[in-house]
Amino acid sequence: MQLSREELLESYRVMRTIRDFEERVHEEFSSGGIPGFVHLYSGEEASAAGICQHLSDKDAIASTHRGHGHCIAKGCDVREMMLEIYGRGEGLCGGKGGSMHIADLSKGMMGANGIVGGGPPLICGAALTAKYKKTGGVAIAFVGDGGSNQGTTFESYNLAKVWDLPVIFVVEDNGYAEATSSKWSVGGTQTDRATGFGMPSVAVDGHDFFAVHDAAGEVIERARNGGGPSLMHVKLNRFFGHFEGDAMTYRAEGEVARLREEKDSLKIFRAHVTKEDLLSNDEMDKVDQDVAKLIDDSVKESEKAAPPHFDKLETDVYVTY
Amino acid sequence: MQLSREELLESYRVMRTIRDFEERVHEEFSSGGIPGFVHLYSGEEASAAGICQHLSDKDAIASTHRGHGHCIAKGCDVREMMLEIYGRGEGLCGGKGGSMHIADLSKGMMGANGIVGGGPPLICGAALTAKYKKTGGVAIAFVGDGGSNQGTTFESYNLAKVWDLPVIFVVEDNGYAEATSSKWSVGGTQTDRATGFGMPSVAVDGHDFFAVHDAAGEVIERARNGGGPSLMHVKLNRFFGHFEGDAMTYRAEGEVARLREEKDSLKIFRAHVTKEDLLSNDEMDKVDQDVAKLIDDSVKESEKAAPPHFDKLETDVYVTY
Amino acid sequence: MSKKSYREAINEAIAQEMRRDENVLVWGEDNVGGTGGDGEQDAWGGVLGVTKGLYPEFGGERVMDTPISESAFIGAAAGAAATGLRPVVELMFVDFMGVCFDQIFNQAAKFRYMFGGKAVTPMVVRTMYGAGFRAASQHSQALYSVFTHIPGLKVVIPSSPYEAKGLMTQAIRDDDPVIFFENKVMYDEVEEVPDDPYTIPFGEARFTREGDDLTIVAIGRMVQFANDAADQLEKEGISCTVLDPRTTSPMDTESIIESVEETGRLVVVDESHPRCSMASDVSSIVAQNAFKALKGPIQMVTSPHTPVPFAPELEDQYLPDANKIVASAKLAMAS
Amino acid sequence: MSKKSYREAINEAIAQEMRRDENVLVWGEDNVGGTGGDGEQDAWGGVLGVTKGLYPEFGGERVMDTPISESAFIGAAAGAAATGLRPVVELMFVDFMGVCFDQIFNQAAKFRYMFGGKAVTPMVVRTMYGAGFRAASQHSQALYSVFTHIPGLKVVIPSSPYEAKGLMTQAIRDDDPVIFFENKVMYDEVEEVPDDPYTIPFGEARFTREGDDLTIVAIGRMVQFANDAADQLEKEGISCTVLDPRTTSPMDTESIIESVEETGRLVVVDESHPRCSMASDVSSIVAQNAFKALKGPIQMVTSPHTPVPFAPELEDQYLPDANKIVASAKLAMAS
Ligand SMILES: Cc1ncc(C[n+]2csc(CCOP(=O)(O)OP(=O)(O)O)c2C)c(N)n1
Ligand SMILES: Cc1ncc(C[n+]2csc(CCOP(=O)(O)OP(=O)(O)O)c2C)c(N)n1
Ligand SMILES: [Mg+2]
Ligand SMILES: [Mg+2]
Repeated sequence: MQLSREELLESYRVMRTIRDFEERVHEEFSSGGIPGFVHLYSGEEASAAGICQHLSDKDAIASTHRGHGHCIAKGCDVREMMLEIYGRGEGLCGGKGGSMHIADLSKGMMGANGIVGGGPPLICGAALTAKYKKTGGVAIAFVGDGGSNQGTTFESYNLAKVWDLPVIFVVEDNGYAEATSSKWSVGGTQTDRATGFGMPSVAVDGHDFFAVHDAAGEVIERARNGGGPSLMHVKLNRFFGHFEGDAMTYRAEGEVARLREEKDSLKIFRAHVTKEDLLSNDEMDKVDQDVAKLIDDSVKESEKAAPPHFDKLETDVYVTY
Repeated sequence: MQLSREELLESYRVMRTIRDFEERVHEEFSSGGIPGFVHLYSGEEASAAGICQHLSDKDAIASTHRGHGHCIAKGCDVREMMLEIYGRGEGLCGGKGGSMHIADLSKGMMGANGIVGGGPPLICGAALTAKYKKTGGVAIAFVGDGGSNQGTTFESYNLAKVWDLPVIFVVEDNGYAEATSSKWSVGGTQTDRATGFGMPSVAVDGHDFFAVHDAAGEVIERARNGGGPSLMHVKLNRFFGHFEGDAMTYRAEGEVARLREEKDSLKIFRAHVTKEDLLSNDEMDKVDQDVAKLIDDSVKESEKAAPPHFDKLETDVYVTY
Repeated sequence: MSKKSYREAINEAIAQEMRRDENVLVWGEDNVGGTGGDGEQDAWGGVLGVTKGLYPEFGGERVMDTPISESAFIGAAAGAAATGLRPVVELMFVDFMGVCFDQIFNQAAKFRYMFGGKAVTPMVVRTMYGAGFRAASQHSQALYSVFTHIPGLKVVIPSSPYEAKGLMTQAIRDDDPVIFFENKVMYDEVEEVPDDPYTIPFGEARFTREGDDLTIVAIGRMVQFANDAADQLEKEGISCTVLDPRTTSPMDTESIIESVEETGRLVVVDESHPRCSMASDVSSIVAQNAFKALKGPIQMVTSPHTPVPFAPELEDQYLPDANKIVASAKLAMAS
Repeated sequence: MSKKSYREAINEAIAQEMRRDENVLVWGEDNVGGTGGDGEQDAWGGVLGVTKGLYPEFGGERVMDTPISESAFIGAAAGAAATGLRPVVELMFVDFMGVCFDQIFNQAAKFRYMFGGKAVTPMVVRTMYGAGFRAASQHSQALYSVFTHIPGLKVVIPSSPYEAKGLMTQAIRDDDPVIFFENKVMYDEVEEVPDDPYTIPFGEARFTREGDDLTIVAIGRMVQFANDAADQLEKEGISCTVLDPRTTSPMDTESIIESVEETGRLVVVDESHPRCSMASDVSSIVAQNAFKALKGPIQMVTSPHTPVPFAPELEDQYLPDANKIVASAKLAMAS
C-alpha cells in the first residue's frame, strides 16, 4: 500500500510521539512525579502506528494495560493523556482512570484495560455494532503474548469467526508476559491458533512500520469487505521493564541495549524513508522538535494541574441512580 | 491393540450397562420418578467404554453434565449411581449431588460437572498430581462440542502443553450443544485447534468401539510415557434430547430413528465381534440379561429408598469449621 | 390487560422494546435455538423458552445464538452497548457467572467511572436464579447479593409477572448495565398484566401488604412466601407490612426505613446464603438508620450457609418458606 | 523472634510448610518469574516478591510459573488438591477473580458437599486486595465479601505480619479451600514474628484494644486505623474494644456478640463497597443476636458505592481512615 508523503509524515509523528511520551513518562515516574502502575510501549511503536494508520474514528480498538501507544495512534489527545496519567481533573478520564484505563470513545478508543484478555470480548461487541449498523467500521483488539493465553481471548476468536465479525486480533508478542518468556508460555504458535479457529492470519516483524502497515492493510480490508476476522502475530520488543520499577533481571545481559541499537522502529523507519527518498531528515527533525515541545508542555502543565475536585469521588458511577 | 476375550466382554458389559441405564432413566424420568436436570449418554457408549478400557483407578477422568456413561465406564457403582439420581441418602453422593454431580474420587472419577468447561482445569491438576507423585497415571477431560468453545477449555489445552502434563482432552462431538449445531458453533476444527496449541490430535468415529479404543490407546500411552497432552475428536450422536424433556424439534425429521438404526455402537460392536469370531452372541446375551437385572434392581431399590436424613442438609460443607 | 405468565411478561417486554427501538438486540445460548442445524429454527427460545418467538419476528440480525463462550458474548454486549446498541443478553443461569464475571463487574460496570463519565453502557443481562428446581448446587444459586455489592451495576429482581414486564421495559430503556434476575421456578405463574408497554421505576419499593406491627422485607420469589406468612400472621392478630424492594441496586432504603419507623420490627427474607447477603444488607441499613424505632432484634430468614442440595427433601428444607417466616416474625414480636 | 515484614512472614510460612510437607506446591504468574527466558530465574517471586526464594530452594517441580490462564491454573489447584497435593496458588489481584471464579466457587468450594462429604480439597488461594496503591479501579478492590458469601470457602484476612504467618501456616495445613487475602499496601510493614512455625486457628477473633464504651470490628488493614482511632478516642474519654475477626469465614461471631453485649455500641470498619459487605454482615449479626445490649445505632465505616478512583487525592478520600472511624464512633456514642 502506497502512503502519501503527508501520511508518512503523520505516521512518523505518531511513532515519535509515542516514543517521546513513553521515555518522558519513564523519567517522570522515576523521579516520583507519576503515581501508579505504568506500563510503557517504547519499542513497540510500529505496531500501533502501522495498524491505526488504516483506521478512522468509526473504527474501534480495544487496548491493554500497555495502552499509551494505542491511544496516541488512535488519536487521543496527548495533553489530556498526560494529565490523566498524572491523575489530574482535566485528564482524559477526569483523573479517575489513570494509565491503565485511558479511553476516548469518541475516537473509537475503547480503553486500555487492567485485565489481561479484557479487550477481545468488548471488541466483538464493537464489531457487531459496526456490522449491524453497516458503518463499514472494523474493530481491533490488541493483546499481548501473555494475553493470548487468556480464555476470554480464545472465546473471542471463536465468537468473531462464528458471528463473522469485522474483527482483527493483534497479538503483540514482545517476548514476555511480565517476567515469563513467551517462548515457554505459549503452546503452539499464534498463527496456528488462528487456523484452529478457522481464521486467516499473518506473522509480521513489528519493528518494521511498513511490514506492519502492509499486513494490517490486507486483514483490515478483508474485514471491511465482510471477509470476517483475522489474526496478526506482531513480533516486537519492549525497551523498558514490564512496568515502571521492574529491574528486568529476567532479561539477558545487554538485551535492551542491543534492541535499542538494532530493533528501534524509529531508526528503521527513518533509514527506510530516507533511503527510498520518501521523506527527508529535515522534515522528520521538525516533527521531532514539535513532538518534544508537545510532550514537554504536557508534562509541565500536568505537574501544575489540579487534582479532581473532591466532590467528584462519587459521581460518574451511573447515568441515573 | 489386541483385547482378550474377557476384556472384550467387559467392554461390552460397560456399553450395555450405559445403554440400559440411560434408557431406563429416560423411562423413569418420563413417568415422573426422577427429579432434576438429566442428560443422557445413550448413543455415545463407545467413547466412554473405548477410552476408559485403558484406565485404572490411578487414572483420573473429569466428566460433564452428561456424565452417567463416564461414571459407569470408570467403575462407579451402578446401584449407588441410580440411588443418587433418585436423590436418595444411600446414593453415591448421599443424594446431595444428583445426576450432574456424580463423583467417586476413589475410582478416579472426579465428577460430572454442571459447568460446561468445568472439567479441563481440574484434570490438569489431577495430571500434575500424577506427574509429581510419579504414579504413572494419566488424566482425561471429557468435553462436548459446546464445551470446546469455553475459555476454560482452551486455557487448559495450553496449560497442559506448557506444563507438559499427562492429559488427554476428549471432545465428544455429538453435533449439538443443547439445540445449537456444532457445524455452526465451532470455528475451525477440533484437531486444528489442538495443533494451534502444539498438541497432537486424532479424529475418530465415536460409534466404533474399536476405533476409539485404538486411538485412545495411542494417546494414553504417549501421555503415560511422558509425551505430554493430546486431543481426541470423537464424533458421535446422542439418541435422546439435550436433557430429559427436550422435544428435539431442532433435529431433522427422523434423525434419531436413523441414528438408532445405523449408528448404534452396541449393534456395531456386536456385528464386529461376531463376524471376527471374538465373542459369541450367547455370551453377550448373557451380559444383556445380567445388566437388565442389575438396572431393574437398582431402580426398584431406588424407588423405595429413603431420602437423606434431614439433618444432613448442613453437613459436608467443610472438613472443619 | 390479560393473564400472562412471568415468562410471557418478560418476552412481551422485550418484543415491545425491540419494536420500539431497532438498537435492541438479543443474544445468548439457544436464545434462538437451532442455529446451524437441519431442524426447526427458534426451536428453543432459550433453555426455558423465554425468548421464543423473537427470532421469527425480528430475524437473525437481531436475535442470535452464541457458542458456549459467556465471557465473549457477554463482553460483546458491553462492547456493543458502549458503541450504540442496547443488547439484552442472557447468562443462562447466574451460577455461570464464574466464567464471565470480569466482563460484567470490571468492564461494563466500571466503564463510566473509569472513563470519567463519558461512557454509556445500556445493556441488560438476563439471568435465572433460585432453588426449588431440583437442579442442585451449580444451577440453583441466588447470587444477586454479589452483583448488588458491585458499584456500577443495577440489580433487578421481579417478584411477579406484572413486575417482570414493567421492570424489564425499564431495564431495556435504562442507560446503565442492568442485571435482571428471573426466578426459574416462577415462569409459569400468571397474573393480569397490561398489554401495552409500561415501566416500573428502579429504586421504588412496592408494598404488597400494609400493617402496623412488623415489616417484612422480601426479595424476588420470597415476596409470595412473605405474603402468605403475613396472611397467616394476620389471623393470629399480627399485622404486617410486606415490602418488595424490586431492585436491590438502587434500593429504596427510604421506604424500608420509614416502614420500620412505623412498625418497629423487621424480618428480612432472602433466599440466598446468609453471609454478606441482601438479608445482611437490609438489616444493617435498618440497624444504622432506624435503630431508635426498633423494638426488638432484626430477624433474617435465609437459606443456610450450604450449597444447594439435590435431594428434593433437602432442597425443600433449604429454602425459606412461609412457616419459617411466621416463626421469625413471632420471634421478632416476642422481644 | 525477629522483625519480619508482612511479605517475609508470608514467605516464611510457605517455605516452612514446604519443608514440612512435600505435597505443598506453589504456582502462579511469575511466582518464579523468568521461566523460559535467558536471564535470572526467580527474577520476580511474584509481582510484589512474596514467593521469592522458594524456587531456588524447592526447585521447578514444586514452584512453578504459569501462563496467564487463571481458570486453568486455579482449577488445576482444585484438581490437584482433590487428588492429594496441597497447592498454594496465586490469584495475583483479587480483582482478577472474574476470569476464574467458577473454579473457586462452583468447583473447589462445592466438591465436598456435592460429592456427599467424600472430597477433601486442601488448597490455598493467595490474593492481593485493597486500595491505596494508586492502582485504580481494576487493581484495588477488596472483594472478600463476595468470597465470604460462598459456602465451602474459608476466608482469611491477616492484619499484621504476625497474623499473616500464623494464619498462612494454618491455611496450608487446613483441609478446606482457603482464600488468603493479602493487603498489598502492607507488605513492607514489620513487627516481631516468631521464627518457628505456629498456627493461628480460624474463627478466633483477636482483641487489639479492650474497652468498655464501644466495640470496633475492623477487617484486615482497617485494624490499624481502628487502633489509631481507639487511641484517639481514649484521650477523649471514650474507651474502645477493637476486634479483628482474622477470618471472615468461619467468623467468631460469639466474640463479636459478647463484646457488644459488654459495650452496647458497635462500629464496623470495612474497606470494601458498602452493599452486601462484611460491614453489613457484622452489623446484621449483631442486630439479630445482641439487639438487647445495643444502646444506639450501629455505625458502618466503608468505602463508598463507587469504583476505586485513580487520582491519589480521590483515593485517599475513598478509604476509611482513623478520622472517619472517630467520627462514626462519636455518632455511635451520641445516641
Ligand atoms: C486477568 C489478569 N491476569 C493477570 C494480570 C496481571 N498482569 C498484568 S500485565 C501482565 C502480563 C501481560 O503480558 P502480555 O499480555 O504479554 O503483555 P505485555 O505486558 O507484554 O505488553 C500480567 C500477568 C492482569 N492484569 N489480568
Ligand atoms: C458455563 C456454562 N454455560 C452454559 C451451560 C448450560 N449448558 C449445559 S449443557 C450445555 C450444552 C453443552 O453442549 P456440549 O458441550 O456439546 O455437550 P452435550 O450436551 O452435547 O453432551 C449448555 C449450554 C452450563 N452448564 N455451563
Ligand atoms: Mg508480552
Ligand atoms: Mg454436544
